[in-house]
Amino acid sequence: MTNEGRGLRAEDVAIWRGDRCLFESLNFELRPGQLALLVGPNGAGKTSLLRVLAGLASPTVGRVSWQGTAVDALPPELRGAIAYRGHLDGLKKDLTVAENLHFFAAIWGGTADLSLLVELKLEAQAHTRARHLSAGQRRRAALVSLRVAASPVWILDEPMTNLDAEGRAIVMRWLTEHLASGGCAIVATHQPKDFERPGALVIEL
Amino acid sequence: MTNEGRGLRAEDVAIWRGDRCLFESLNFELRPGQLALLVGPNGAGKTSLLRVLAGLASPTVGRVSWQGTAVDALPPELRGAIAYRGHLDGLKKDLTVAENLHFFAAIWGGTADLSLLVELKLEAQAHTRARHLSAGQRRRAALVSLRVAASPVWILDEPMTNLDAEGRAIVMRWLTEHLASGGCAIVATHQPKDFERPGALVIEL
Amino acid sequence: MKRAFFAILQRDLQIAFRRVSEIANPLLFFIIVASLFPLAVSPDSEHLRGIGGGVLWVVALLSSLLALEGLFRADAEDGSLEQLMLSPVPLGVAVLAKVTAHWLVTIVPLVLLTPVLALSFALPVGVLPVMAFALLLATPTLSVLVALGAALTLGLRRGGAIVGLLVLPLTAPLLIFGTRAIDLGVYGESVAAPLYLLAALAALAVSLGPVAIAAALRVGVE
Amino acid sequence: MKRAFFAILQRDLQIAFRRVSEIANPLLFFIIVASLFPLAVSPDSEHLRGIGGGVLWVVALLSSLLALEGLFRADAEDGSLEQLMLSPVPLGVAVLAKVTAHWLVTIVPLVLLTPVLALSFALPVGVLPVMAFALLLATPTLSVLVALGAALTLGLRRGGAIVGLLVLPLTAPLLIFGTRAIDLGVYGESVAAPLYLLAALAALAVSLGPVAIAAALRVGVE
Amino acid sequence: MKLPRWFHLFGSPPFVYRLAGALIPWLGGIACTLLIVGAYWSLVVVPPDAVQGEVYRILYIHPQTAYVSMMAYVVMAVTAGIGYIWRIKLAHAVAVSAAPIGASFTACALVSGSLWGRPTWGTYWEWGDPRIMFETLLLFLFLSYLALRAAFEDRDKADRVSAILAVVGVVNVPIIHYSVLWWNTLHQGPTISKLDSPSMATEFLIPFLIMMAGFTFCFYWLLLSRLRAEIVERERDTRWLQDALQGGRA
Ligand code: HEM
Ligand SMILES: Nc1ncnc2c1ncn2[C@@H]1O[C@H](COP(=O)(O)OP(=O)(O)OP(=O)(O)O)[C@@H](O)[C@H]1O
Ligand SMILES: Nc1ncnc2c1ncn2[C@@H]1O[C@H](COP(=O)(O)OP(=O)(O)OP(=O)(O)O)[C@@H](O)[C@H]1O
Ligand SMILES: [Mg+2]
Ligand SMILES: [Mg+2]
Repeated sequence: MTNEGRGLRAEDVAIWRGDRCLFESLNFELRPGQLALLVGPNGAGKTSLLRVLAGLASPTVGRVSWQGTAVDALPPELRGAIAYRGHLDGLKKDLTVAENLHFFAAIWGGTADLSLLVELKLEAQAHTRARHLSAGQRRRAALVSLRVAASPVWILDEPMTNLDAEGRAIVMRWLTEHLASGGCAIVATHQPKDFERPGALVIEL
Repeated sequence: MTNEGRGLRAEDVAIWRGDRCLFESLNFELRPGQLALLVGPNGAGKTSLLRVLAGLASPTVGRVSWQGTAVDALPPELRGAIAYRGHLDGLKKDLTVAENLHFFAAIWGGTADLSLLVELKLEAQAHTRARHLSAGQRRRAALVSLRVAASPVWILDEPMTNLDAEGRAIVMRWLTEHLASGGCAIVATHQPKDFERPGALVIEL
Repeated sequence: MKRAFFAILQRDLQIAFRRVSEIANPLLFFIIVASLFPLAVSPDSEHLRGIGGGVLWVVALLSSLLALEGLFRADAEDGSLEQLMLSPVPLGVAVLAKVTAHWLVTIVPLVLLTPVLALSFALPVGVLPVMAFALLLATPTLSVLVALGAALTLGLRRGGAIVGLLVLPLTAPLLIFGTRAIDLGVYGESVAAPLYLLAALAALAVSLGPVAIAAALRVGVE
Repeated sequence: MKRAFFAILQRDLQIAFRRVSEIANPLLFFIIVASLFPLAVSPDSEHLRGIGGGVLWVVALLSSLLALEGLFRADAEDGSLEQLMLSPVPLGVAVLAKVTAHWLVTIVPLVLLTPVLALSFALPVGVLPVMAFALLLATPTLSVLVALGAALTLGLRRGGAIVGLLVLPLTAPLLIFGTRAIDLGVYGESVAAPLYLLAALAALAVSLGPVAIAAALRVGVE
Repeated sequence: MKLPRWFHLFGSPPFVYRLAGALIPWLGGIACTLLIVGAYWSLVVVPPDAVQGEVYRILYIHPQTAYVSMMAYVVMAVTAGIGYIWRIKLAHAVAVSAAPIGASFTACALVSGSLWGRPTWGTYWEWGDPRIMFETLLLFLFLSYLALRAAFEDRDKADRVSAILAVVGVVNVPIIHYSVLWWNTLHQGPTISKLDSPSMATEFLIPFLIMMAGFTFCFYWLLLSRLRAEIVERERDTRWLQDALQGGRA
């Protein structure tokens, strides 16, 4: 049991919103290299759970930890271990794609690798303001931060939204590489088929 | 040729953004009861075209007309003939779902039929602010306006975004009813399979 | 159309009341300014009386401008503006409703607070009705101008500064005639001339403004 | 951490310069107010001299408050605030960078414009350094207070008014000491005492403020 | 609405470009002649005024520039309005060309009026005077029209948005003109405009009118010159323009 508590671990988590309990007694642990799919109807609480897992919100009951420490109080050496891509892009609309990329790099301490834009087919848009991108291009640009940050935990909320077939393939490729290199990921989706993979944990809300 | 020019008609439409031509010489006509699927990779110009069709923007070249009159200068008796659901919800986040519904009804001159919320499984959220809805619930609430408005032309931009299987089924049901009752619709999507239907026009950008 | 007008008016008021700060901030600002000036300036009442009118107008102008950026931007960003454009409601009517809401939210509280101002600036009580009246006449024009500025610059990300450049000079006549009315009132003279003028400008602004604003919005959302 | 601080600072400044209105609006207000008061008030210079200090402070307060609502809201609504929270950068540092940017954008132009003010209020030229100095000392505190208000409002949708109530009275001491410094300067007396006080408040605000603001933000984004 | 054929002709850049090219020398010649003759007449021929002495000679600059500034605004607003309604790019080009010229004339009127105000009213500037205020507003309208345009990256959008501003601002023109009648002001009432019973001696009136005509021609001369430049700017990628420019050089 040496690995116990080494991954992303939810213990007895419950979330209430308004007067309703979205779910309770949720327990799971995500080990390095493991993928979890979070499924459930609209309003089931997937986004709420993911935000709790990322440490952006606290669970009503229970505890979420990464490598044994609570995610909302990570010590300095673990900060940045969790990358979260939610319904929002996190791009500054008034900055160009390249400027946004440089900003991510400065914040996450990486280097701004412009070849990422080529991979995402955004090189022609590098100097376009994020405001002028198409919906799918904006989602692609937001994905860049996952690569820049290189965090071991990926928390993705409907990452395929607005992406075309090629964009979805890129997400799958990056996800596979991430898992192969020992990262773990939890992905909320309404189309679990997109992510089919042997050994994936499926969490139903 | 009595029906000529009776539907939604694009003649020789071209759209330029920045210094790039997204597409040109686009010609089609959408007749009552017909469905058109608009497909193409991210950034191809689907959203731009739909906004032009709705009369929210002008094409760089060409002309779009509904029943023979330009869509951006519809006479009073034709105003409201076109319903558009784009990437944005059009909900006021600080109002509740029911308040938003009542507002749509007042604007479109219909009645606020609360049973629509039941159909969309939003009855429990009727008195929740739109701000607190989940992403999918917000998309559902936005769909309500299609039913309230009862416009003959529906222009939908990736309507399945964020919806669960049940939500997607509702969209398909409403769309089928709309077409059956003589309406026409053009839908941009990255998953044309969702909308497969005999006789649908497919427009590729 | 009447139904739509009131629906939009009601919606905007509801939203303003939900985010109380939108209403409360201008008010608090007003109170602070009104109570600060007599502190900052020598509290000799003859002196204060002379500046009361000026302070009132500057504050009215500033509180209208406070909401300027947001007037159509929120609607543009959440997509409700484009829905409004496609709806059967004439856009000019919708604009009029929105401007009316903005006016009710920013100006009416100011009018109600004029007695506070009068108190702190040692103005004669008799001038209060003139003050209230001048405000009520001048501010519709102000709101329309602010809305026009907001609409003209909706499509713009780079040069919003022009809002100020556009709107502020246009407001100068209002301020000058408004101040004059109050000054005349303070010294007990006839205030009819500047008030007629303000009324004429208001009629002009309210009748033509919404059409121009609607046209600017159509270009702005493209 | 230094890199992150400057990256955030640079980003916020870039955005402010892209939407020039954010910079230009406070400036235009300032110019309008400064040129309007002498119009509205009797243009007798003895009279004007007395209110110059007050006007300066009210405008400084206002231009800071103008940006209040937007300071964190834009970042919260586009999701970049939550990204910042998850990044390795301590949130306090990020807050300090954002507040610094806000300060640079709203206050520095004001300081540069003080000569204009001095001109229109017939202030002695000798008082300009005092004015600039007092502004530079008092405004960091003001910016921190405003940022705290903005952070608190972020969580409270309903209780935004309370924030105004909290923050505005806290600014009163600044205004009073600031005005006093300028008044003393105008009449050629020693201005050290109020300036020391302002400096002490600034030190306190800049050291403790960001931590409190960061805590408020964490609650706000939940 | 069905538009007459000539309307379309005036909407065609090549036609207007050539027409302007043909008119410019004539307008320039007439304007220069009138201004030179008028200047000589008004500065040398007519005697000094009984009351004001030499200062009154501003009479031959100030009303003319003020009048042209208002005319320039009307030209700008009308062409911008036509451009907006019928989507004629060339009309917008005329409006853009008129703006800086109008702004300059407005500035001249303000400066000359202000210089004249010192000896006659005892002050350079009086905020309370409606005519002064609204004429200043006219200057701001020209400037904000230009600033608003400059803020848009997309010329088409700039054209349409700024046209709205130009049209809205036109209400200012009658206000300027009638302000002296509507309020008692420092400013002179209409002197020349009531031609049936002019309150000015013929001796002074003739150079006054010559200068008026001179400045008017001068405005249209500048307008067409700028318009040609504007057309070149807008149509630089088109065949006809390249041919025209080549032809001119050959
Ligand atoms: C800054 C100060 C001034 C401004 C902004 C100004 C503005 C104007 C304007 C806009 C007009 C044209 C009115 C129209 O055509 O409807 C005008 C005309 C005129 N101005 Fe001034 N003016 C100023 C000062 C003066 C002064 C000091 C005098 C002389 C005492 C003066 C004498 C005239 C005369 C005689 C006319 C021609 C009036 C007519 O024939 O209708 N102006 N001015
Ligand atoms: N303040 C509140 N009052 C009442 N209900 C709330 C409040 N905040 C959130 N909720 C409810 O909590 C749920 C939040 O769900 P969440 O966003 O986590 O759903 P989700 O599973 O991500 O759904 P989707 O698939 O639509 O994205 C929704 O049902 C929402 O209505
Ligand atoms: N101002 C601009 N400058 C440069 N390019 C622009 C500008 N505005 C829009 N574009 C480009 O125009 C295209 C707009 O595409 P649009 O939003 O119509 O795409 P879409 O087909 O809807 O894509 P998606 O599937 O991602 O929603 C994008 O490629 C975008 O980069
Ligand atoms: Mg969700
Ligand atoms: Mg799109």
